[in-house]
Amino acid sequence: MMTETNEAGIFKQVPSPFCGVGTDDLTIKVEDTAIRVIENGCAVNTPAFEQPLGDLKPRVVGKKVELKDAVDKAAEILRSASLPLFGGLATDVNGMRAALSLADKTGAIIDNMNFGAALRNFLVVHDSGWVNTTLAEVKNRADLLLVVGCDLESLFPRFFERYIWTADSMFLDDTGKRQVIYLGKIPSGFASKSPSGKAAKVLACPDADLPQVVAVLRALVKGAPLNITEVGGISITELQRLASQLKKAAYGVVTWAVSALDFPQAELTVQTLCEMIKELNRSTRCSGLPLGGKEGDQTSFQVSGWQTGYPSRVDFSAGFPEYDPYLNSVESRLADGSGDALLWISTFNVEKTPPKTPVRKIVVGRSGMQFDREPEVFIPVGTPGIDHCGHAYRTDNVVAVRLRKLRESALPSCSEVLSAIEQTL
Amino acid sequence: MIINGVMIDETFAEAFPMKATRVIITAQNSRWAMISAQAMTGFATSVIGCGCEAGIERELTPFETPDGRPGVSVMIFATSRKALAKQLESRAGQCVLTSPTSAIYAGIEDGVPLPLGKSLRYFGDGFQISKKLDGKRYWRIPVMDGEFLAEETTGMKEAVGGGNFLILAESQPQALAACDAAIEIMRKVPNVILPFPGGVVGSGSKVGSKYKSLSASTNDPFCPTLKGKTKSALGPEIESVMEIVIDGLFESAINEAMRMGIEAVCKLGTGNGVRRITAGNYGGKLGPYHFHLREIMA
Amino acid sequence: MLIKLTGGTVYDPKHEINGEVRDLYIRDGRVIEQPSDSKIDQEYDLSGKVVMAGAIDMHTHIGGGKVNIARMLLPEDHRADPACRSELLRSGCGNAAPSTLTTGYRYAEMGYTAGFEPAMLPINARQAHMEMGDIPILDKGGYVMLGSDDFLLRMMAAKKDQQAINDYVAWTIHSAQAIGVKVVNPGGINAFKFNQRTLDLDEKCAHYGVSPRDILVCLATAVKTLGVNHPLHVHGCNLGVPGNKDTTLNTIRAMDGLPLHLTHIQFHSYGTEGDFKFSSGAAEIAEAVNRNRNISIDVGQIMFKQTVTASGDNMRQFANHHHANPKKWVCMDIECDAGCGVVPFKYRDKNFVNALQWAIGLEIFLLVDDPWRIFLTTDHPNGAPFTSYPHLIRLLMDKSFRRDMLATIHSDAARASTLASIEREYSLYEIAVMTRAGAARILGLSDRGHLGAGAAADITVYTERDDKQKMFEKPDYVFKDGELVVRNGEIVKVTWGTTHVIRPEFDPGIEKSLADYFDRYMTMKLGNFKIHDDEIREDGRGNLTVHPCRIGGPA
Amino acid sequence: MSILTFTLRKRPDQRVDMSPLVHNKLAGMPVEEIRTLTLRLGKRRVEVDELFDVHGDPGDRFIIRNSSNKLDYIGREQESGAITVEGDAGAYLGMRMKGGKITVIGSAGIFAACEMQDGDLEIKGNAGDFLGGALPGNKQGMKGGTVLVKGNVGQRAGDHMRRGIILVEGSAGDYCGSRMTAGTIAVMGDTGRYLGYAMKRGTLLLWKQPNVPPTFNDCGSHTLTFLSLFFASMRNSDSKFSDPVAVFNRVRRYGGDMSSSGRGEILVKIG
Repeated sequence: MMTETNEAGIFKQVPSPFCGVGTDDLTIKVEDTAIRVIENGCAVNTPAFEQPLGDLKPRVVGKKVELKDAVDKAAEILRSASLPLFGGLATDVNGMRAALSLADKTGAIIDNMNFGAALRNFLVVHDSGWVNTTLAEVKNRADLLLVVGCDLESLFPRFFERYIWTADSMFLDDTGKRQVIYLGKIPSGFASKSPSGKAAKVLACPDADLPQVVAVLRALVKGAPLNITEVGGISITELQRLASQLKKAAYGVVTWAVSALDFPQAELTVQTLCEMIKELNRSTRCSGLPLGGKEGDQTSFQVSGWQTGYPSRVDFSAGFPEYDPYLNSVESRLADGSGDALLWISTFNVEKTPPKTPVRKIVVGRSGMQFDREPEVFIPVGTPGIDHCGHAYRTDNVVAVRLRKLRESALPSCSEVLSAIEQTL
Repeated sequence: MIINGVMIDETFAEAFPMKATRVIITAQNSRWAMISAQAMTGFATSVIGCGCEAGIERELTPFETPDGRPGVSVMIFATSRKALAKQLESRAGQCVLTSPTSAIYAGIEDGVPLPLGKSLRYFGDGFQISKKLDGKRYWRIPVMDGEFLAEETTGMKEAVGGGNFLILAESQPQALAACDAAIEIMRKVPNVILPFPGGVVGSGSKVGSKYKSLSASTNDPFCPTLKGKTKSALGPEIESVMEIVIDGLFESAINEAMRMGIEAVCKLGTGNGVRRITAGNYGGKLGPYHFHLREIMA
Repeated sequence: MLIKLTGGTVYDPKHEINGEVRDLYIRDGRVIEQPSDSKIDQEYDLSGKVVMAGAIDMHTHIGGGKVNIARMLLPEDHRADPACRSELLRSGCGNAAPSTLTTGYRYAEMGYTAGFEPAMLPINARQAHMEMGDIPILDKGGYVMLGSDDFLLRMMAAKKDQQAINDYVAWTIHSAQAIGVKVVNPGGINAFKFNQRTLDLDEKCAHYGVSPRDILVCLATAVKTLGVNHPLHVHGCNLGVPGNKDTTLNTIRAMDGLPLHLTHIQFHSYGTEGDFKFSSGAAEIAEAVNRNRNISIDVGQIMFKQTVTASGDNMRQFANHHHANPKKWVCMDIECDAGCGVVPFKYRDKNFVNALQWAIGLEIFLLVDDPWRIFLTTDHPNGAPFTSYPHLIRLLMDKSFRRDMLATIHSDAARASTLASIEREYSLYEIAVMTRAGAARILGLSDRGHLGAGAAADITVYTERDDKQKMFEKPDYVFKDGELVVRNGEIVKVTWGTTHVIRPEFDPGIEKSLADYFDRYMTMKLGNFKIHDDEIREDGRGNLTVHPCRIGGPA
Repeated sequence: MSILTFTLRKRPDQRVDMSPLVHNKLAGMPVEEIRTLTLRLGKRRVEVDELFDVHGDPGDRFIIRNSSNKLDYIGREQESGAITVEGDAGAYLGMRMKGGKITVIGSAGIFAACEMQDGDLEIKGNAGDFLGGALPGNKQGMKGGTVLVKGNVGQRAGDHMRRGIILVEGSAGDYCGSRMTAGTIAVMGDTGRYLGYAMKRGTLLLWKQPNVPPTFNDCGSHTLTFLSLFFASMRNSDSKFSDPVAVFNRVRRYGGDMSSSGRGEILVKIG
């Protein structure tokens, strides 16, 4: 589907599978197989789109082979493994469908490369749920944005431009009047500064104090008495003010990025935030906005969710899906030696190579991927949204974007390769 | 039968089934444990007027109580589980919970559970804490003096109420002295209580009354001042009759208490004005338990 | 290939065939007239067996974001009901929020050949189609949700003419690939975003000054004018609120003859009488349905078990979160489009309210006269998982069984219900109307739900038994588009059904204002929002079947 | 007493689901039949005999010799009897056990005593994270019984704990008592950060002064009668908790977690 193009190979309104926030206003110029983002690029999307094509040919133990030979070899590795591990899982909807089908057939364990972080949200959903919102609601309704524990602009460079300091908003007269408050990490740049120059309020604390800072904030929102004057270097007066602002806001939004909450048991901090949001909704409206969606992770969780009931770390070796968010990680199964083959799927980012491991490796990866140690099988595949059509989820999970094909690279899709392996078994 | 000159009537004390429970009250010291126990067992002489019959069974040493503090064992008797539960709840709530430093535990492990801490916990207004230790649940209820501790439940047993005997003496002081002697020894018997004031009934009753609203009235055959006005059961030598009522967990315990009591009374003998022992007998209609005096003393 | 189904007892209400012994012929996936000369390739002796068209569930939450949220919320639900893989079948999980593959298998194993997702948010329609794309065997379709979307409410507040609204509705049906239009708590989901906590039929959304009545009339008019076969599919105001029967009756009155489908009406049929201030409004509701031929309903029967409620109605779901069991729940506001709320629920037969809800559902089933206007649903999974259907059918067909069950529920609820005095028992013919012919008719599926020549050969064959639950649990054969997919209640072949859609005409000029709206307020470009046909077709399994509109035809 | 011994022949590469090997499932089964039961080993199914040398009589006591930390679900849903694990145990040791006793001579992996209902579980070495916790999605962790750990426990001991007692002679990791609904965790050694995080009710009984979280409020010093009962209930345990020296009833009480419902307590020994 090559729409919105003209003679010069210009594509407009191109959606990105890379940034997670569903950017779909990119203008892209394609010359032969070279891609250039010429409008609305950012630090995340531009290099991801412009990554040059690498090898087109698969390799087996470093030697270029035909696709069929690579597929045969991959099938042989999976067939002979006692417990195959499918890692990475950075692909589009169809790629994930094929991966799950193959995992079901080979009795494998699947684990998305970002699930360790995403788990911090999923454990909250499994346990108590949440009250959340999506990007368009933020854009049109949010009068207060509380950013917890992340430097939003380094993760999502265009977030403020696209959703906060927008020219238009259906329900706010002046988007510049939105209150932006950071709790925890300090913003690295000035994206959070309003167009009129109002800087975001920052209540900074080290990550290690964030669990307690958030707990104190929840206690204050509840009106519980506390006999302390500060926590994590933030005065209780400041947190009390924040609690009042949240209660007064007509449509407060609390956002966090689990990838930035990179400390053990961070789900408890997320849960405390989410319970606080629920409590705020007794009198006003307030919603969470978990940000993530890199490397197709939401896509992988969604597809796995509807096909197995679980987002990731599913073990098919019993003949039915078994979920264990701890034992079924690729990392732990490589560490304890129980996983004896690794199928690594990474179609978006050439940097996301498989972990170091002595087990037999098959890599279905974006063309151009480089390895410290050559895997036994490497099958370069196209990137969804560049080399073939597909679907990817954006961070707020309900919105799937239609990815377009921008060039003819002759690379197979991940889904085609995995289906071929399954056929060969 | 005559023991030491004292006539033992050929009759039986007629007792009836009751439901009973026991609780253990502890406190910082034995004095306060006893104060609480006395309050809990106050106004509990007869089920007819008080809703239950209650009494102190005995004092307990720190080695005998669950929490290692001095304690008192208390028993409560009533006619139904429901009535007993209600009395237990209100007495534990009004007399033990309110008593400083107190705690209350089950005195019977098995049997039908009756709520103890289970109902008292609500006093904690949501701040109460439950703990299960050694298979038993306790409630920690925050109170002004610290923390009130109550076991979740205590056990209820089928029991016997209304064991009794009557001491017929030549004078009031002699009758009372005989009661004192009996009670001193009877208090040592486990599993029984003597629910009346000091263990003694000075005004025994018969069933029914000329007044329709009353279910019991004075036991006129045993009232010495009515000897000439009613069909008296008393000989001319009797000037005062006092009764000792015994409620017990088992028939055997009542038996034992009656035997020891009567023995002590008889030991005083006619020299001390004790002339005759008889028992409250309602013609066998009131209850299935019959304590035959002569069998007991045989 | 020519298949002959010989000597079955056929129930085909569209052709008024009520239990007649007939032979059926199938060629190329279709039922055909008896061919004069061809060789029979396969023959099934169905003598003594009951033959019906494949069943159609016209309201079942089988795809879309809220279902996947329900899945993520309930790992314990999946652990309790794992579905093993086999040579033929993929593994998965069942129960309240089953996996997509298991959904397809279990529906087919009960003789169902189509299921329609009733709450497809325009912005989430892509996901709904992708999830439904992973449901094997069944045909699928979705009703696109409107009524709390800011675009519509802005148009209404600006008093845009009905024609423009019609264009917008048609455009949305196209871009979401839908077969009908649903409205959930009209305006209420939107009002909740402005912190309104209730919205009755004539209350106004504070921001837009528009009432649910306005929205219903506007959308029902659009649906009728556009010739969409399925009447506006309405989840009304005040779901679950005692006394909401009056709202429902007023809603019926408000329509003034416009076609309307009131969904899971059980949840909207409550009075406020009695000690519990909760009573059955079934009799009044059924009477209103009987009287108003423009109204159709499905019931949303509840069953006593663990399930999860998943709804677009986050205003009501937020209010219901106190009943969450287990205690976890999700509410979301979604993209200025709508919202969703997911609350696990355990209906208990000893709970007065739950027990009466159960009785109310059955009362409605039994008091509505015309089986062509009432549909058998549990609002899967909101009232109960769809796997409860055979049990529900038995409750409808067997009054002594019904009474036995009635004796087990909360006694005050049993007394408060008229169920004990209702003698009616559904016949096989009526069941076939309700679950096949009627469902196909109300969706405008001319070639489904019947066994006449030209029909798609979606056919279910049962052995008639006294125990109707057993009968409907395990069909002998199920054919999907002429292929045998189930034998003795087990899948023998996995096929992939089509997606039924409708394409009403509209003035493409509407895209101009939409494009501007998308650019200014949405987070997606208009062009990227629309779902293209190849998105459904490209994986080689999905397909689209476009049904004609009945332009100008009577309702 | 009859003893059935399972001696692990060789440390497996794969994790092994040991849940079939509990008394209630094997009662009355001849040893020969037990040897032929199947166990999951990765995606393979193997007979017990391939993994274990099985000896003795199936009675009320099992011994697992040469055990490995890959043996998961030991004693799962055990109703009675005793299992002794010589060596380490894997994950989910004693999950949902309902009675009897399990003793591990070595250490246990994550989620020991997960959703345990009753009985005694003793770990002589260390226990991993989520001791006494709940499976993801389940709201209730350990619901009864007693767990004794002589060594240290990992993070989130007693997460979602609902009832029962966890005794730790060593130290506890961070988030000890997180999201507890009730029950008692007693720790003689150190405790990490974020003690009692999001705790609703329950008791953390500590010998050493912890880092008291900001959402716990000081409730002062008290002599608590219930502690006498608590220690009395320990008198027969083979642990430091039965040592009369360990007994105390005077504590500093901290109430919280005020960010949650705030009905829990941290009790710290005074003196």
